[in-house]
Amino acid sequence: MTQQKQGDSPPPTPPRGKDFTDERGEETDVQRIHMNVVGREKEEPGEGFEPTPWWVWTASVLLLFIMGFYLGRYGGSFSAVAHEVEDPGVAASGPVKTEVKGDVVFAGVCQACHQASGLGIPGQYPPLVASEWLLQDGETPIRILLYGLQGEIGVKGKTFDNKMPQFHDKLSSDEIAAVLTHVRSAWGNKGGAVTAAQVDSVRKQHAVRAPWSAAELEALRKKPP
Amino acid sequence: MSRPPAERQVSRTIAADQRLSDELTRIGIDDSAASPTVLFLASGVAWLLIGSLMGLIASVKLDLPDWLGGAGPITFGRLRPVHLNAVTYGWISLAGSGMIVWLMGRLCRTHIRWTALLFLSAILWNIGLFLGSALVILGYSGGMEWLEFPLPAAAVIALAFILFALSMFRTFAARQVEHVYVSLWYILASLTWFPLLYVIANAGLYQGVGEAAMNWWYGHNAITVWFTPIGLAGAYYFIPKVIGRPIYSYYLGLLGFWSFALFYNWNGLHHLVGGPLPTWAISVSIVASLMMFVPVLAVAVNHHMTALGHLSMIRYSPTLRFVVFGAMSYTATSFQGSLEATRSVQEVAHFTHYTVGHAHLGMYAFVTMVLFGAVYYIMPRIAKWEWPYPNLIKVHFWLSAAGIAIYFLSLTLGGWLQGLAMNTPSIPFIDTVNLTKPYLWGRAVGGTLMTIGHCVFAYHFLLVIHRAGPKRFAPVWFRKAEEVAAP
Amino acid sequence: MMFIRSFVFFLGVLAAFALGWIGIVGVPDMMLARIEAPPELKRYTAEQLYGRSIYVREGCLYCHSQQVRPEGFGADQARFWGRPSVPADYLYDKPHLLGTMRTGPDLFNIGARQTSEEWHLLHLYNPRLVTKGSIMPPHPWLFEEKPTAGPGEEALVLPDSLAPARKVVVPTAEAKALVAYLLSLNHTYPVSQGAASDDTAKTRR
Amino acid sequence: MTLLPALLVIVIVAIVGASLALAAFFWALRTKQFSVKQLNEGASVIFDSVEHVGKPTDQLFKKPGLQNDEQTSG
Repeated sequence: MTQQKQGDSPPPTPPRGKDFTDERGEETDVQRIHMNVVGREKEEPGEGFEPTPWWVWTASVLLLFIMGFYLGRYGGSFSAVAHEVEDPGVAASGPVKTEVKGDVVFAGVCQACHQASGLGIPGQYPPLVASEWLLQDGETPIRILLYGLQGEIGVKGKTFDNKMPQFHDKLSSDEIAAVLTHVRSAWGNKGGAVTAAQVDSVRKQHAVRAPWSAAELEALRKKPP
Repeated sequence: MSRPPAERQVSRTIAADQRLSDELTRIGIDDSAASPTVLFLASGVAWLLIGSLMGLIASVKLDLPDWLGGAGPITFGRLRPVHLNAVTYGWISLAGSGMIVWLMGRLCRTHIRWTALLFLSAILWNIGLFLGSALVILGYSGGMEWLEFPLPAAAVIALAFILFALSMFRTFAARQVEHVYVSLWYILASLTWFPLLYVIANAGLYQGVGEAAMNWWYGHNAITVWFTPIGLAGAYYFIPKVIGRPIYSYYLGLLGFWSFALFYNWNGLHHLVGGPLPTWAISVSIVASLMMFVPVLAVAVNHHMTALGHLSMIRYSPTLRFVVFGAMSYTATSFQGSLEATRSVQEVAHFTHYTVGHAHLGMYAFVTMVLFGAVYYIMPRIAKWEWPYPNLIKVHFWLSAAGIAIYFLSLTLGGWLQGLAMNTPSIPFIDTVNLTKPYLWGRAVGGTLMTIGHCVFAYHFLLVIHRAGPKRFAPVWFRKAEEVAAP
Repeated sequence: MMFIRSFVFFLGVLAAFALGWIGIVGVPDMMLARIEAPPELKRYTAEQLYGRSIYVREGCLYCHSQQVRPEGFGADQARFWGRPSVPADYLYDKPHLLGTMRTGPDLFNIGARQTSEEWHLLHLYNPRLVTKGSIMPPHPWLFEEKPTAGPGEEALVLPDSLAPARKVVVPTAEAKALVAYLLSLNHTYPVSQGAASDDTAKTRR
Repeated sequence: MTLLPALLVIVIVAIVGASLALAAFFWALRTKQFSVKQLNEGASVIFDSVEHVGKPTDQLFKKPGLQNDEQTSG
């Protein structure tokens, strides 16, 4: 398959240039026709030295200008700062503060454990649907959300033993109020709305603390301070 | 055309001598390149099969996550990097090297020097790939995309590449033509760039976000300095060569090459748009990405104008069919890539399957298709055996073309919808996963078609190597040297 | 003549490469060399580092990013993924795990968002136990099946359909280390990019 | 790296790079690298007297009866 025909010496350089004759040295019709199409290098420029179309140059130069503006616009001030210039238009009009939506907070924060259905995971995470801890009063769920919950807890006759995280530093009072209002009215739940003012008052009641136990919450609920 | 008969007689004899000499030269050059080229191409095809299989399994695992879910070595997170490395450093690099060896002989009009280095390189390369893949499967990944191979494997591959480059530079230095053809510019540039890039990237110079910047500079520059030049070198040679018409404009070739070298090296950080990096650096990369319109336009116009009026030839030429498909995909993927780098598109497309579709448009529809065309052109000339079943080539082409089309469209549409959903906070995250599921099935279907196409291709390739199958009519350029030399 | 041409060619090619390298890797890296770690950013413990290596080993980065984009660019913050991440947050990271895909959610603050070790273990054992519709691969090889849990070990509480017969599923040290790493991903402390931007602030108009 | 030295480095690199590029460009102009002759030879270096301009070199799907040298250009 691989005969080294040439040995070590490089093969001779063939002179460049084309001829348009066939094996017998005759010009074939086809080739004669092609002389007019491709064999015209003696008379006029053909392939290989077409100048670059004018519009390619125009487009390139135009692009260069636009990119200059882009760098000026988004280049930041050549500092090490990330996210320096995102959208000055938005920044000028101030951050667009939209209404906090309870279902959005739920999807982002709670759904991983309590599930989209609100039913939790049997044996793992207690349900929110018809949960006495959620619906009996407004303050207990605020306490749970703010400072977490640890240890055994009975929900709807079943015992759970897991850890509910703290959110006092991760969610604003607005967000806590919105998500509690959402879960207290979703899936057929009939708890009243929770306001940010309520959340703030519970924040004032307790200093930042370790997670509650079920017994502590029960005691607080029965004996309001 | 009216010359005296005597003069015609003389010129006729000189012309005949010239033809004989030219043909002997060409056959001798092809013969000198034959063994290393076959070795590179055959290993490339083997890695193509391995890589496709890995990709297919990984793709189905996204549809059926519990399928083959019981063992670490075959989990998605290990098969996916092996797929990427096998098809890029395996198939494209090895088959591309095979094409480069053969092109080098042709374009320098001299036989290949230091072929022993090429054999050593191909063997080391395969060892490096095998070692790297095995280590990733066993859990020793380097942890950066495109750079998963741990240091021992990367070192072997770097060494293999340097040996390969040495042989190629030696051949280039011994060239018998004064003019360096445009394909050679790309090849020589990539032979210079890639070893530097690969060594710098694997040297572990950076930490934290500096490393992230290096990672994506590398990730995009591997495409810039190695995979794209392979595809472009092939397209610049095979389109004019198959048609029998010089490339349309050499001015455009120059503009295309130097703007490519200037702008493409600055690409990469647009993979981190919105990320924790100095804003100006990301913007510079976006600008460089958009400036890629210039070289892409130059190449697109050049190839289009060359093929213009001769496109009917794709009916007859398997090579042209694949290479034109590849060249058109290059234009498409580059334009898409430039637009994708901008902030407004990236806000939606980033982090989604859209980018995976884009990557496959570049690496498959462009580079891989050009390489298929190159293999179909090169193999008969060095094996002295025609492809035995032309219909298999058609089957391969349509499987590959339909496969990549389904794959690309599914992921582009699915990824875009995924991005829109992800930017709508009221849609729970899991619903952004759920909505992509039908499109991920589409991806698996496309992948299956491509994989079947590769099996057909590999089988046909084996037949040519073994000179099996029915002997077809032998076109003149497949003659052996002895036949030409005989009166 | 031929030599000069080749020389100019290779010089140009090398210059193009070097400029790109310096421009978008070298200069940013030099600029970031001066940033200091926020005081709340802890170095990884040995166990967390071990967990991090398992995160790399199992290829978590191919589906999960660890970076948060700013307001007005995607909905990262509305999804409670945290404040925008800055270079200082990653000072101790090698290899970096910024990621490019969000087939799964961003994990930059997963340790703050999902604090339950129990949840993470269940999720790793089989993601569909806690997230219906998830396409994340299960990782049963990070767990051991035993007749009974040994001292100090805690078996997973599995539904009957998935629990092996007469055996319990106990997390190995690898699973625990991975969860320890995930729980350490908590970047909720405030940052200013002041250290890096001091000179900028002075020179800015 | 503070802002001003970084800017200085970049400006110097840009000036040196740009002047080198310009020098290379004028050298190429002076040595007639863009001449019609150069470009013509460059574009047709992949052809020789056998596989000459005007001759397609890959027609596998063509019927065997046809002559190899026949043109198929449309």
